[in-house]
Amino acid sequence: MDVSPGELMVAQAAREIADRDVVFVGMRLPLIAFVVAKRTHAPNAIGLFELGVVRDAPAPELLYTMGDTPNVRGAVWCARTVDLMGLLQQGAVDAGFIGGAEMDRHGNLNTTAIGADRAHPTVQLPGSGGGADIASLAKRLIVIMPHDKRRLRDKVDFITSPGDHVSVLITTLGVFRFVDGEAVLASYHPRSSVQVCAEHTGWPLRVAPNVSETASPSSEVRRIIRGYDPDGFWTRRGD
Amino acid sequence: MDVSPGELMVAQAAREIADRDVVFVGMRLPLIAFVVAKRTHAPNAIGLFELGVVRDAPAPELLYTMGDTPNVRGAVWCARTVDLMGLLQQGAVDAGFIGGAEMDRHGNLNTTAIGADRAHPTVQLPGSGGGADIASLAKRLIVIMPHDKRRLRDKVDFITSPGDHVSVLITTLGVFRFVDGEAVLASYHPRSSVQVCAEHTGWPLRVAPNVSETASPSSEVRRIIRGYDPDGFWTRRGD
Amino acid sequence: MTKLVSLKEAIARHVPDGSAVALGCALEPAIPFAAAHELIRQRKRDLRLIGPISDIAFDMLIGSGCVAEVHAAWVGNVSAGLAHCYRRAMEQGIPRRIIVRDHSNFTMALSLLAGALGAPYIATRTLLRSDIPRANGTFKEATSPWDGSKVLLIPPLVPDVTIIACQRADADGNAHQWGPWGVSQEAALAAKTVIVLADEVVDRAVIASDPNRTICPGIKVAAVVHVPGACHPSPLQGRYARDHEFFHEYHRATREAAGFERWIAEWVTGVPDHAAYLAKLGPRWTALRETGEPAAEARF
Amino acid sequence: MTKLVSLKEAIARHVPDGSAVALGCALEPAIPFAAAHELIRQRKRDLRLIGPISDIAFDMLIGSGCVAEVHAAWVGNVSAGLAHCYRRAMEQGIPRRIIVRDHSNFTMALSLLAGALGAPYIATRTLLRSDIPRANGTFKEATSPWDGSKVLLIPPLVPDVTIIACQRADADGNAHQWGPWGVSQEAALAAKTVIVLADEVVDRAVIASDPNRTICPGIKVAAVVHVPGACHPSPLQGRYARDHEFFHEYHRATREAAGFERWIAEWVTGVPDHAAYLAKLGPRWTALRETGEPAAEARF
Repeated sequence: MDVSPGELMVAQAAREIADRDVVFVGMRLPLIAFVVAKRTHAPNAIGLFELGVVRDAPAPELLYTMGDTPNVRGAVWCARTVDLMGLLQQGAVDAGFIGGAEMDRHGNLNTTAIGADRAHPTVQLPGSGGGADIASLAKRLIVIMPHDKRRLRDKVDFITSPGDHVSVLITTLGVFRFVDGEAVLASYHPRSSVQVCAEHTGWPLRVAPNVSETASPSSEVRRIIRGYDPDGFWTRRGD
Repeated sequence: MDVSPGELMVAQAAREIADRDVVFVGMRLPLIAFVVAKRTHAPNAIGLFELGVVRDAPAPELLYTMGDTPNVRGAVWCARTVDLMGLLQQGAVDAGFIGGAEMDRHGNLNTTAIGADRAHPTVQLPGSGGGADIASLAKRLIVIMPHDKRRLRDKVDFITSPGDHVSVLITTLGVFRFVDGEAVLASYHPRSSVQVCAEHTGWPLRVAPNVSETASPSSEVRRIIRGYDPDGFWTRRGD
Repeated sequence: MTKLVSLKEAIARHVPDGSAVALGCALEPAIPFAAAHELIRQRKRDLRLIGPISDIAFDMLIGSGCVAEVHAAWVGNVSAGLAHCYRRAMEQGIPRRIIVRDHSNFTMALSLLAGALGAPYIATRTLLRSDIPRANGTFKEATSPWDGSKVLLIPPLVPDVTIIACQRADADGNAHQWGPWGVSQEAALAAKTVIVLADEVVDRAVIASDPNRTICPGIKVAAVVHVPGACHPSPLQGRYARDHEFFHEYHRATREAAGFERWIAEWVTGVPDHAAYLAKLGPRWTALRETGEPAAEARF
Repeated sequence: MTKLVSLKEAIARHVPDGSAVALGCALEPAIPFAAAHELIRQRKRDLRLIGPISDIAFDMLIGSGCVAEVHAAWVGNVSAGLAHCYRRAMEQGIPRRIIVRDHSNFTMALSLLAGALGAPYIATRTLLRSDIPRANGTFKEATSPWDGSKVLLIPPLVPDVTIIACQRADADGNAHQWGPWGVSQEAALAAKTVIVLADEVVDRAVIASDPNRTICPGIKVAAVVHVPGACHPSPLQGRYARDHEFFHEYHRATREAAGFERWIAEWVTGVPDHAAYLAKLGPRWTALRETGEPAAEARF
């Protein structure tokens, strides 16, 4: 079974969306997770895009950014950023997706800069976008990022997005849940293992008693993913 | 020459609008003053209506409220109240019109309630609307009201709209300018006089050294007023 | 899942006694009078009304004894003058005493905006020398930490339910409104729930063809009611004009409490629903219909 | 009085060196790249850029040495990854050091909203546990006088000039924009002045036929420029799609400073104006054109 890490992450992310959830979608993999969830177990989920788009049905074609014209055509609301952020601050948003360059064991994410001095960074990252708002204000936060010792660090240089509301971290190797504010490995992906996850994690790994292999996407889910991203632009990147 | 007090007040109010002014128009007589100004000396004035309408040309027919459908048709901007109030708070509004039930000699207006106890008023008035905002935030305030001893009072029971920015008070009997924050009679209308104004003013009248008779509206202005309000709904009320 | 219900059902289910109800938030136009009438028919009590101007809608509700509290910038009859029921309530406690939270239009807009933003408060410089803040009682004076100047802090207003009237909505509650919005969008987004009165119920595809016209998304909406002519005697852009004379008749008829009761018995409690109200208006209603001018094409 | 001028004139007259310039405020779509290019051609210096996302527009301006300061939530290449010029400037001071005022999208929106409202500040609960407030340096922590909770106060951002791109505008600057607005309206209303790049210049009557589409009123606008295709490679709803590959090519070409210089020489300083740029794109540009689907009729 040829499933890419991107596809595994998308399938797991889709499971995190409940039916009727109001979700801040974000770009890249989460976008496809929203498509999968809508077409399988969460037909009534609503997607919010922070530039001001609200959709009750995913755009029919692959998006490269949330502002692509097909994401606006057929939206039920075309609003202002502040309207959607207002709903978020009210507590009306169930879940939000974000990515990160680095994360600590408490779920704090850095997408701003690597290095101790913000004015003279070693690596300048793009920044928060709406990530820090979603992390601060959504009921639960779903984080997707590559699994790498230099990314899952004991301490991050800059807290862009605080980890308080992180409910799950989905990596290229496994899935973490947060117990008492700390990341605990809940499952490892096929071809990964607890051992592999431990080797690539920058903090002493905590493992759930019932740790197991991450469920592989069903053939239906794989079909949806590949139908939506046929060239694997987002789901087979860097494979 | 048969000119009603309403027509005199409208003509005087129109003179207070300079070309290119951005004006919070308000209802009743100011609405017609805006029409007169636009069609005579201030063709580039812009009218803001607090429910969210911006017009560079007056509505072609008589309005009873600013929300009448002809006031929206042909507007250049249909916005939200908060957008226009925001421009006002920025200092982007040159002038605004308001009416009042009572005013003191410092230009403070009461449109809320008569009586010492707000919870048990002698006379409940409708309230501020946007008047208190216009009074607080417009560069200059143009007030139009009936001239009456019980209305031009030494002290008002409730300051709805503070008088700091009042530039002119136009009454049924005369025109006051504000000198060092105090009302000074600048002109008396035809058929009125300094004496008549003094008798109907609730504070000791101050009179400008160069007090004179208010200029009567030209025949052109009279024609515009009567063309716009042919039945005199606003301009010949209570005559 | 359709949210389409009758007006009777929507009001019965979503507006319990004591609710904080925002309505008339577009100021003079698009006032959902049909909903105000249904609140009166169902003898709702202790409502806390929220709205900047409301024309005579609040006056009717006050006169009918439905209201405990009013948050408003202005309560009256825009083209005719004072609001007689509001006066009787405030001056004489007839039919009951009400509490008034005075606002200006800007503080009303900022309160609802703070609610829509989920913001703890918004600072403003309006009303600093007005007595309104004292009468309102919910604002706080403060000092700007930037320049030490005096500011007024406006806390959020969160209606239990906002009732809006619009030209068209789909069965999910995605609502298109055009013409001036006043504070309608803030009131809808700030509210715990929204009732939409749609002049026309349309397919979702009509809404999705022009998502910029959506004033309120379905996720906020509990009930969608198909009520043609819901705003009479106020206007609805492109659909019907204001019935000025109706406002003036109301003004003359309601000077005394007995006259108000006769008026309500004739126009509200004496008719079973809004369709019957429009039928009673007869040709007078038909004469108000407008078709407007088409908006220039926009393609998505 | 017409405000119609050429892009060259608009930028020369209304964007002096050192200006605080907001652009790209609809986030990914409707970014006025034509204006960014003209700023580069005119070798503007010490600009203070304001915008939430900006895709590669800010990166180009930074790489060209036009920028002293950036107020942004995100600076990168949305579909391709990091922004190389921004990295070089921050990491190595090439071509110059810049000051960054970090924001989130919400604080950017609130800053511009406070500017649009003329509000002294707006309180929020976002970012309370983030390092962004410290890095931004303009917010203040405070305690809510209602419940004693910690809040963040966001002061207004007032751009000297906001540049917006839209589908159509009249010669007075009344501008219709449809599709997502992001923070464009707040940025326009907050600004001291606005430059409008219109895909189409239309008669005032077209604007007035649908005043709800107006994103920015003429009273705020200093210059209206007719620039078809002004947003390429970003999209403009109903007019043209995003040129994804162009963003990816830019990403690959600008990894090194020398590559960036070649790219700018080819696509910006090497073409006299935006019409020449579109001509250089040739059939690639034509292939992006979209006509979209018509919005359902609305009548006023």
